[in-house]
Amino acid sequence: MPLSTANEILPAFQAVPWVVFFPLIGLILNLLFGKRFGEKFSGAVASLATLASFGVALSLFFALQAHPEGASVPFLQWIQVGDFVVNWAFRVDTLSVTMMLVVSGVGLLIHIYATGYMHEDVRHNGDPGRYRRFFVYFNLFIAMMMILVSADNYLMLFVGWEGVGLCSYLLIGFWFEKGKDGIANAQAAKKAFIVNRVGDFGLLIALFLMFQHFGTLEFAGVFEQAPVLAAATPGVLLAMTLFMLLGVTGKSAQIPLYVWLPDAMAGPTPVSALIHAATMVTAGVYLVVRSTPLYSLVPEAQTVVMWVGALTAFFAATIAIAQFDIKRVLAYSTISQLGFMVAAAGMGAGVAAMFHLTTHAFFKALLFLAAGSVILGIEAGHARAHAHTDEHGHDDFDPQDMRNMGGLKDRMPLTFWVYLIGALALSGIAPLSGFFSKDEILHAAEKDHLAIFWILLITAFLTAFYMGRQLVMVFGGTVRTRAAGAARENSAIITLPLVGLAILSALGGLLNFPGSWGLEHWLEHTLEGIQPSEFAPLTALISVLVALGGLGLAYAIYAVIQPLTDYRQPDPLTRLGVLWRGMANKWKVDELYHAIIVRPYEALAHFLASPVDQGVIDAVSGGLAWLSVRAGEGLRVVQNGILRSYALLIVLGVAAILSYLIWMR
Amino acid sequence: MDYTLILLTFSPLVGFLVLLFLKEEQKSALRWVALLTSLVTFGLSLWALAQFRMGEGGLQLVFDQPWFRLSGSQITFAMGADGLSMLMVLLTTFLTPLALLSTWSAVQERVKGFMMFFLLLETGMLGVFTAQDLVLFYIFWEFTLIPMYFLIGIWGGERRIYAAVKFFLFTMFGSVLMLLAILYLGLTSGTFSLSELTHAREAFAGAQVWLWLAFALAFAIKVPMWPLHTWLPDAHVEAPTAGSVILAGVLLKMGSYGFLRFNLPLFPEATLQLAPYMAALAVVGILYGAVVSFAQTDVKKLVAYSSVSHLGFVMLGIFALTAQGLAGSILQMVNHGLSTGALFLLVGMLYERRHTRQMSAYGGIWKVVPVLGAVMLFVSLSSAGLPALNGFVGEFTILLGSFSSSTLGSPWFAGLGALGVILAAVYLLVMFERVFLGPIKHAENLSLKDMNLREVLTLLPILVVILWIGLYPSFFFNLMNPTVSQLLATVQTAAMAIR
Amino acid sequence: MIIVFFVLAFVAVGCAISMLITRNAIYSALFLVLNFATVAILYLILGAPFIALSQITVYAGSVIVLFLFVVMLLGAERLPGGEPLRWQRFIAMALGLVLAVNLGLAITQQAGDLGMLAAPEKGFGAPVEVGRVLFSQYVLPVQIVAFILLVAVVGAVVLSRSEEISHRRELYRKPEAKE
Amino acid sequence: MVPASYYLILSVVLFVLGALGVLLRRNALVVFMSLEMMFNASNLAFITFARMYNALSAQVVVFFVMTVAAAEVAIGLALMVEIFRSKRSVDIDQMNTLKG
Repeated sequence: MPLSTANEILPAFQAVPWVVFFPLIGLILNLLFGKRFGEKFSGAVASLATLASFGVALSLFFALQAHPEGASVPFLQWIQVGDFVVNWAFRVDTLSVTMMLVVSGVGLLIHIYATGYMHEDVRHNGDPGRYRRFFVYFNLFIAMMMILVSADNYLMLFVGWEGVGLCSYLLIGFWFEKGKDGIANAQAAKKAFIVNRVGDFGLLIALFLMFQHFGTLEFAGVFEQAPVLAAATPGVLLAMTLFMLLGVTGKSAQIPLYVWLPDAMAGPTPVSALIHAATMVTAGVYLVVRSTPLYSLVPEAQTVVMWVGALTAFFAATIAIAQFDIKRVLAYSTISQLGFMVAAAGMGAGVAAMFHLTTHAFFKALLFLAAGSVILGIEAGHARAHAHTDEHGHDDFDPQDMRNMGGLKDRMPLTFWVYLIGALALSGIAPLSGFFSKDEILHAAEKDHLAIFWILLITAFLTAFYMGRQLVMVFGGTVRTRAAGAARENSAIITLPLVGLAILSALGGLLNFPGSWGLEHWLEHTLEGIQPSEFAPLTALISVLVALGGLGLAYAIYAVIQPLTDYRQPDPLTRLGVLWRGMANKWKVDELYHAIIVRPYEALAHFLASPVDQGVIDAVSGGLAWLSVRAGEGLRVVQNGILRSYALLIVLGVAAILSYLIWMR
Repeated sequence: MDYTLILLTFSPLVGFLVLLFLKEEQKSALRWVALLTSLVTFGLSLWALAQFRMGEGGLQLVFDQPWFRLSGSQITFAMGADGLSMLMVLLTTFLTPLALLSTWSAVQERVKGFMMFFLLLETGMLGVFTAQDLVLFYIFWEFTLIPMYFLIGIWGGERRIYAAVKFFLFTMFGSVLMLLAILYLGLTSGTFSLSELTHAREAFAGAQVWLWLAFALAFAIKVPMWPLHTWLPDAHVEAPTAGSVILAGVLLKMGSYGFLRFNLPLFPEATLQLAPYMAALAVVGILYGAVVSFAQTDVKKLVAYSSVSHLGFVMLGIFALTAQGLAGSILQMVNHGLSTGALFLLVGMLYERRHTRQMSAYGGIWKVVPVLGAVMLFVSLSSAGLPALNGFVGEFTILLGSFSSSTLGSPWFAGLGALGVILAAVYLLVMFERVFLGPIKHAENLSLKDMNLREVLTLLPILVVILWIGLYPSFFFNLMNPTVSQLLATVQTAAMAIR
Repeated sequence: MIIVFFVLAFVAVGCAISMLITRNAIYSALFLVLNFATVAILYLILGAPFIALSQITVYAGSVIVLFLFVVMLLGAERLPGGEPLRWQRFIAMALGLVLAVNLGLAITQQAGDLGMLAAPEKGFGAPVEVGRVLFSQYVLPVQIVAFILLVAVVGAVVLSRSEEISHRRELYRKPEAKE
Repeated sequence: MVPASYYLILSVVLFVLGALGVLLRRNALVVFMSLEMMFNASNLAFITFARMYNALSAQVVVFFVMTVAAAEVAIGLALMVEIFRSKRSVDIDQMNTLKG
């Protein structure tokens, strides 16, 4: 991997720190003046900051056209102790700039959307003062994500890695006093952070191993020395990559650490779209792709990565089928799609993974934002419907429950159409973007890993099925609640970004269109030795047929065989019995973790705190104190207070010493 | 002869003398005099820093006068500072004014005594960090005990007497053995001067392990290392806020400082021999402190146990005996002083508002006190080791250093220690959730006041330094790197010679 | 000469024993005066006229007078009740015996022959000589002792003004600590 | 011509008698007197040594002892008066407030 030295960096590349600084400036402006100048200012500053960041990314993109080998841009010395040196240095290459473009591009659209969405949301939740805070967090997220993707070494990547985790924590718990019992949101946030920390632990260990064996954490240095290590002690490299995988499973919500992502939907919808669908959760995929030089040296690790991804994809898809919360379906779908990407990265198909990452960012952001639009519509409808009928309404009305919807196609047409585009793209229907990217992954699997291919194919079927189910339940059929009946289309500030994302979702396939392979040639400069992609018409045909089958089956069940007419009506799939209950209860994984990790830990903590710490350890010192008190009590008899006795003892002592001196010497 | 350090160390006593002539009733005058004195001391420490030559590892600003003789052994009045001392001095002078500022509303009774003890304490602490003679060190070491004893015992909470006596006895117990070791060293070598003793190590090489243990016991109690930590929660919970800040921020560092200053250079062979055991205890401390913190219901106790965990990191780094481990430890000493000091300040602010430290009495108050909540979150995250804040830099370098340490010989120490990073997030976030997140459960919390200007001023400097260390720790590393490499060279050459 | 010594020694020891035994404090004081006087004569014989005279004036003169004053002032000639520590008597006497025997043995056996004490040289121990030593070699201790005496005077005065002391004590009593 | 050891033995006897007085008597004032006698005994030894070695310093020491003893008596008696005021007795056995 060619690395320019410091003195010959292109001026255009020198601008790279600004992808981080612009959001930071926006954040500081909002912190200082946001309260004074109000909502419009906050939203505008945050969006403009992201736009500026996007602009810098674009300029880097164009600069890279001429010099695709990229550069490492040092900025500041960070830590230097002994032989350990880490700098704040930025990496400009095709891979990092791709990520920057995705993050700032999608981020920009979501920022714009959020200016409208949060306006409603803060009023709906009764604290308009938090509008500014939202955009502070959002800009912080963009900054951290930029640090992550622009890092030149693993430690700086780790900074961004944990930084986005922090933003995720803050934004999931944005309405920290809301949720079930008022605490559910806060708990979801905490869960996300802690589960991510478990993953980060793995990444940390991987970093330690790297430093131990390579003496550096810089990408270039690590990748350069990796083959030597692989030849000498492949076990170490295996451990390193597997520990890194633990980090990936945390951030990218893979088995076994995926449990935080569904709960993370407690955050406002733009958060779900930006952080928990489009960008942050793909950081793990980015890490694996970035570390391809390491993974390609240990096939065992690749196998593990692949299987983790494939199993997660399948497992999450089964759960998605049985969810009623519109955002939860999308959350499990996200986990599943991340599984696709991780599997692709594990197979060494880095381009396919990045391709799917990009298209997924488009269509999943679109789906989430559209879902947000639906939720806003239902909320507004609920308010409208109950304003002039009865004042109180039923308080447990859930605007995110798909059973409460239905027939929104006519009431929110624009949202419907963009949602349809997103859903079809996700299902992999040609010629939308998802088709191309998913097809590449399937094709890569078909070549070498047939088992994986079948799992992913089944998953693709399930994906199409649950998206079809969702489309029918939300937009099709009959109106099941008054709220749904009173829903209206949202304002332009909310729908415009949807249209933008819909266009991207539809045309995203052009990025790596078969034949031109734009993305592949672009990433070639960074990822060495990638196998040339090829378009396999048969695989494509199979996958489209499978997707159509899934959609068709969903339509058949939910629209034709047993159309939903009432929100109390059970799901037709309940007839599956145990299987349904398992899927609906998320296979009880949360409960399992609670029983085998959380509970024992709490018990251990209380055991150590009370019987052990206060009882045993403190008792030792307490016992010593007790002994000396006892001894004192025994000896106090001597201190009878009578002066003459003391004098007697003194004389006794004198006599004894004298006798010793005179007789014994 | 350089008088800078003398001036610095004893400058709080000037304020002490002024306080003597003020009346108990002149509360604000008493407070201002104490605060200004500590600020002057801080200024003097900056002046010392300005004279300090960064690139050198040895002692600077040395003041060395023969003092008196004890059975033919020379005791010198020797003071000096290297990178390590300098950092600790700066930490002390930095935290003291902030701690004093926090007492503005918290201490209303016997203000005069409080301020006087506080200034005495500062002199004691500065003396500990600059003394370069064993006897002088011991005098300052014991000297810090007395003001702290009274600070806890007079201005403390309900069980203050118990806590103060426990604090005193625990520390005293260790110090007595240290005194024996100091006497042995001095009387066998004919000098108590640290630098001369370091050069004349052969004289007591035979008794190294025992001497090492005697010193280590005193320091380990002070740190405190598991299982000698039980005085700490009591002392912290009962101490007044400012006392807790100084106790956690500086007094605990005297323990780890002692290891670095005495155990390592004086007994390098014994250090090498015993390092794995100490590291094992440190790891137990990291995990144990974190787990026990989680079970606490009292915020202050939680923070106190978290100190056990954090100081475990420091000890692990020291006994890794690598450049990264040592430098990380020193930085982590500073970090812990800042983060935990700030946490105690915040807990003190909560306590002033609600007069309880039970987490169950709070809940959801971020809505009421947004600034306090944000600062608390910031400091908690720094304590939990979030990258780009100070805690991460320290913990990461420590773990990095101990992971590949040849002295420890196994990555397990660091591997298990790294689990502490997860557990720290667990207990701190649980604490934050119980106190600040969720719905408001108690009506009296609805009228809590947010931080006022004085409180913001108390914490702002700490927050700035937290961010500074997190983003650009080079200044701190550059300050200590020469000292660290010198220390490391001492240990390594001694080890070579013995082998 | 030796006869004079034995007579004086006999009187001194007799007075000491009498002081011990008599139950009246006044008698004790008087026996003590006698004892001091005999010892003063011994000092004279030993060539210490200055000390002998000091002994008479300081001890027999003022100290014992002070004792007598106090005894009479307090009316503490006799104490009511018997000896509560009867067992201590025997131990004390035994110990006394042990001490005496030990010291006596040390002087007679172990120190060897200490020789005879002849009549002193002329002028030895004269006030002039003592004064010269006192104010040249020991001038600093003299100052210190003078200071001690001053302190004693002040102390005695302060101690006797008891009302005022208790008043000030009230003033200094610290308020109870909070909580 | 008297052997030096005779004086010393006399000094020992007086000293031991003084000590016995301290141990046996309950009257605090008599205890005090016994103390004075012990001083006196040791002074005698000093004077004897002064004579033996022709050393005036020993006499000077005796002078100091006497001075300090005088000071001590002044303070001691003042204390005694003070104690008597609160205790209404000079019985040394009743001054046992410091009982452990």
